[in-house]
Amino acid sequence: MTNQEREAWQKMGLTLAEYRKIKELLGREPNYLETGMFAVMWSEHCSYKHSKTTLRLFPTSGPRVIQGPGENAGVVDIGDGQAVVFKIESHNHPSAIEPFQGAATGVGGIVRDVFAMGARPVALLNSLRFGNLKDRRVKYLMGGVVSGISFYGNCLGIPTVGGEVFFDESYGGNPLVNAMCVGIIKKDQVAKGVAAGVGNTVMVVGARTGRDGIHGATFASEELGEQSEDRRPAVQVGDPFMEKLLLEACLELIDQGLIVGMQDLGAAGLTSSSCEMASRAGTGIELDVSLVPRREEGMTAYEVMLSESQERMLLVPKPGSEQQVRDVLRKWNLEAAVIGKVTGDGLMRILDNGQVMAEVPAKALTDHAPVYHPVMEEPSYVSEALAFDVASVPVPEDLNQSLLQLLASPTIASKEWVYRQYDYKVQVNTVVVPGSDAAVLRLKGTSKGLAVTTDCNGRYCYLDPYTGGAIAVAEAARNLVCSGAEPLAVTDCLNFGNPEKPGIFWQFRRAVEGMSEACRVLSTPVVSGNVSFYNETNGEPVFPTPVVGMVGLLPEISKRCTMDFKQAGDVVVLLGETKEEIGGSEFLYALYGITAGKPPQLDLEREKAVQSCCLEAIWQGLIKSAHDLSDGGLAIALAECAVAGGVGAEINVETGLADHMFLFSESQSRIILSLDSASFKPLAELAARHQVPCQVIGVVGGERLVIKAQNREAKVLIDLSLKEMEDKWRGAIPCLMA
Amino acid sequence: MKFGVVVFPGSNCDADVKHVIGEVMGQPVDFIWHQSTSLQGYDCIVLPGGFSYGDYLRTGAIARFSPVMQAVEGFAKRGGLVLGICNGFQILLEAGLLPGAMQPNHVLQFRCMETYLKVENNQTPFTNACAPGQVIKVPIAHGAGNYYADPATLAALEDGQQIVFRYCDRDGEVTPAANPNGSLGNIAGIINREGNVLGMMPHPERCAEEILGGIDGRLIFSSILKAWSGCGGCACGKSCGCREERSVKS
Amino acid sequence: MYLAKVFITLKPGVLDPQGSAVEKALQALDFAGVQEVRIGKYMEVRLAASDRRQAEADVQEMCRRLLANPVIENYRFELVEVSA
Amino acid sequence: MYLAKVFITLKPGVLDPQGSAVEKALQALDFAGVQEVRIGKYMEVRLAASDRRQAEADVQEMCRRLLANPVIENYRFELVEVSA
Ligand SMILES: Nc1ncnc2c1ncn2[C@@H]1O[C@H](COP(=O)(O)OP(=O)(O)O)[C@@H](O)[C@H]1O
Ligand SMILES: [Mg+2]
Repeated sequence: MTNQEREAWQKMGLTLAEYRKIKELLGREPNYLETGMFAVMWSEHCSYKHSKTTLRLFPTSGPRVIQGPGENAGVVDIGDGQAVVFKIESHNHPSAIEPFQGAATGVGGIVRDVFAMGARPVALLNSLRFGNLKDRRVKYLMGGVVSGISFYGNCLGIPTVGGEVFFDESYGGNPLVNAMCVGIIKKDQVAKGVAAGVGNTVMVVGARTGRDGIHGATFASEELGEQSEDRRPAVQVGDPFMEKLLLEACLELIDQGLIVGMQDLGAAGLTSSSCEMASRAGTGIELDVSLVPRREEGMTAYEVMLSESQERMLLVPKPGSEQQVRDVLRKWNLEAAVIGKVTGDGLMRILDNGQVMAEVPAKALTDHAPVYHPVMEEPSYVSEALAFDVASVPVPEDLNQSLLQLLASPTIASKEWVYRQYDYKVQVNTVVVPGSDAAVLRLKGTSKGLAVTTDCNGRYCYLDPYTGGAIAVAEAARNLVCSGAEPLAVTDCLNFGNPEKPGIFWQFRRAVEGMSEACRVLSTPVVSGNVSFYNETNGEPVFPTPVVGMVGLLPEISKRCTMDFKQAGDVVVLLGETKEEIGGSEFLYALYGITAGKPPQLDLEREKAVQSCCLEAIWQGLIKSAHDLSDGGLAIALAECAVAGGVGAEINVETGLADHMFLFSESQSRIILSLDSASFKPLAELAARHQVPCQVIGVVGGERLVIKAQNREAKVLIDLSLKEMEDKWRGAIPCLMA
Repeated sequence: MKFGVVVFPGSNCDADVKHVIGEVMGQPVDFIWHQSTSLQGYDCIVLPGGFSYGDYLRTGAIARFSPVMQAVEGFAKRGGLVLGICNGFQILLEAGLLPGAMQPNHVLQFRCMETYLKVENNQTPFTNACAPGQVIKVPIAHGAGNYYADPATLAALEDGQQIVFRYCDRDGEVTPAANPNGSLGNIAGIINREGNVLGMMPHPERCAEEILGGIDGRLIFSSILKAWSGCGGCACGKSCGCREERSVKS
Repeated sequence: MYLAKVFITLKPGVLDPQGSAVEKALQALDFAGVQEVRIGKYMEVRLAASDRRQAEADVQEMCRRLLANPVIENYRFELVEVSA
Repeated sequence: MYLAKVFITLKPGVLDPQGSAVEKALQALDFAGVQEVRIGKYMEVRLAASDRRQAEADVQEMCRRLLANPVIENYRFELVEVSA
């Protein structure tokens, strides 16, 4: 091996063992382009080499699942001949470098995954993590990310209806930007990313190919001097207008039945889309890079194959329909080029003006990628953090002040600053707009609705990844249930540090185990997802953050429920029970800067019972408002119900817990309901049947939130006006971002 | 009454408008592709919201050169009713069918929110179902709704009662705090002098059904129907309150 | 081949919210000397034309019809000959 | 008092969707000679500074820290002295 060759594969990120394996698979040395193709396909991002075996733990099937993991997006049956298609994906690293374009192209990528399945995208969500908003750079990142999402999603005309934003120093240098897209499709029109039918043509459509995003850190070679590095922007710029045209054109192609297979060009561009399509179909593809429309002159085969230019799709049209495909694309002012054909030899054969530049088995790039079983070990911080004695935390003297402080904590504060920049009403389906537990969309032409949410508490996962992972699933499901939806299925985005570190891999494995168990018990299989590793700054990892995106179905949208208190005189009921669980809470973090203690525990059977009880009660029409308890516990949830409804409440409870425990404990499996007092009896019966604690804790009314507790003596813990609470809660983020 | 909803590349409220006119108002309605050159047979043309041509350069700047816009101009000249919503309003400005120009919101951010509008002129074919000074709740969603016109143009708009909607608070007070985008004089919608071309930034099609939280937007569509039926198939006409001297549809 | 460098600026008197925001941001970054910022567009248009006169006429027309909005913007341009 | 004329342009190779859209629009308007359009920003910054050197250093710093996005944009500027 010459030094120069070693340089190439090493700089492309392959290990010696991997390079040897390539030689073995090919029975010869790979050439330069082939090495590049292996390097991107065997990268963590494309091959899932460190996560594959762990991901097998997820339950992925169920009576409604039409398509589980392995395609561009998951597909779930929602009846009446319709299916819902969804997936979540990360764009963390690009967003850390260029927040606006990074986030924008993240939206573009996930939307393409959904319409590649033939589905019309009907909703977007985004799950975001940033550091401390007092930091200039963090502010810049958040501003850029939000406006990038707004720019791209709004232009496409897909409502951005939900998501979450969580703040912690661990995300300071490495924000998390996860975008989720939900689409609707006729069940019998699901498209697949397959290059089937030997002899069929292969077309690339949409944007021209430029030197965007060719792995910046790859290498210099004879063909690529310093000058070309210059010409090679690592940051991709998104063109949402082009994407909108592409979306409409692709859906029209599917509608007209012109397509055998379709796949977006995402990470690793033409290389990954072509070999994945061939590999899924058990075929090969021969393509000539000289036929690919270019944006720039003098591009090499390597550059064309690895370019990550956005807004492109790869199509295999039905034989003889090439002209019709061209016509549809022309209607939308888009280019389409035949670049090759499907072959029966299972090989990826890349030509440049007829000359063979690369020839490798498609499956060598995909199925034969290495699989690693990383070492795992519980990190030393865990036992120390879990041993933290929460009793050592002083009880705040002024609980009103504590509540106001929590309301102003960015993780809890209103996210209106974010979502008022998103068009969440386009398509006229958004029945419950951002701000409630889950967004609800109507399905036009039916009486049904969809509820969507994303959730994850990275702090819990840091302290106890198994429980944290399970809670992420449980909380997402609880959010859907509170809106009146039956949870259907999950898409997940697993954001972790470097998996080659045993401590990180332990976090990863434990989190997936916890999520899997929760998915099993709650009957919400995983149908799609994404893994993002190496989220670290100077060796410091982000909190383990397995984001759960979940979709639920409302059989009768008229029975939907929201979190806001509706009417004075209604009784306030707590489902579930409050325990001494303040470890890992927002209370400890926001008031004392403490990230320690045992996070709340999760009894999945209890969780399931609480959810079933709540959902039945909603469907029976007993409930006027429902809100799940999460960050900040009971007091925060009550404040949110009151502020949202513009009406106060008086709460009066007997409890054996310390005041701050009672108010701010984050015990799981709890929901606050409000209902007409006449409905309480049937609710109590339901709860008894489900063996769920169900207790009247107060009455809706007035313009204040008053919380009284009776333990040894009767005392008023909280007495605040709605206005005071609302000002803090609404004003916090705008003030920090100003 | 037959409606046409123009589809430009990048329009994204076209289907919403069609849904409301067809399903909610129960009227015949077609999409009209931006390449069309004839609007024969239509009684009202809607330019919907969205990001025509990506709104690159300036909002509406490229769309106004679409072949259909010549037809829209002719249609308007003959007295046909033209309603531009959001991006449609921006296109009408760029095309010179309405005076003034749109700039980015003064907050320099997109704004999606509910707004209250004061109906300043209910004597138009688009507002005749509203009471004088009525306050209606209609959502906005735009990044460039900051209306500008030079002082002379503005004075002429005021004089001609061409300012149809202004942003106001819940009680109908037109205040700076109620202005979501920096628009001159809180202007949310204007009409041409002839009274048959209306541009508005808020989206009436997004609040025409109870399930979406409000039905004030229906007033705009029912006004159009009233205007049309009130004068026997002619879009001008005395009964709808628009100007008498207006040229009659040929 | 010609390269037209086109400058689009807001007319005097038309408010420039973006310019004001940048102005404030610069002042906040301790550029105390900053008095005013106005933001316009700068475009580079490469075009083939039979001669300079034709190129000039073309660019003039482009500005008038599309590149600038006469209600709020002014334009000017410079033309240089470049190799194709 | 100085007036800085600042030009912000996209780095070569960086996609310019806006420029391409305008390019196509111009071609459709029968400006057949148009080959390429790239769109950037043009800013005029008025600033007080003790002398030219200082003004230049200030503007340089403004571009670096705020006016341009170094990941995708280049900048250059011209400085002229103007009366206050
Ligand atoms: N954490 C996960 N859970 C379940 N499925 C996953 C997960 N990560 C990835 N997948 C599945 O693996 C496949 C490949 O993922 P990815 O490379 O992100 O897709 P794409 O190439 O469409 O961007 C997809 O079908 C995806 O749904
Ligand atoms: Mg994909």
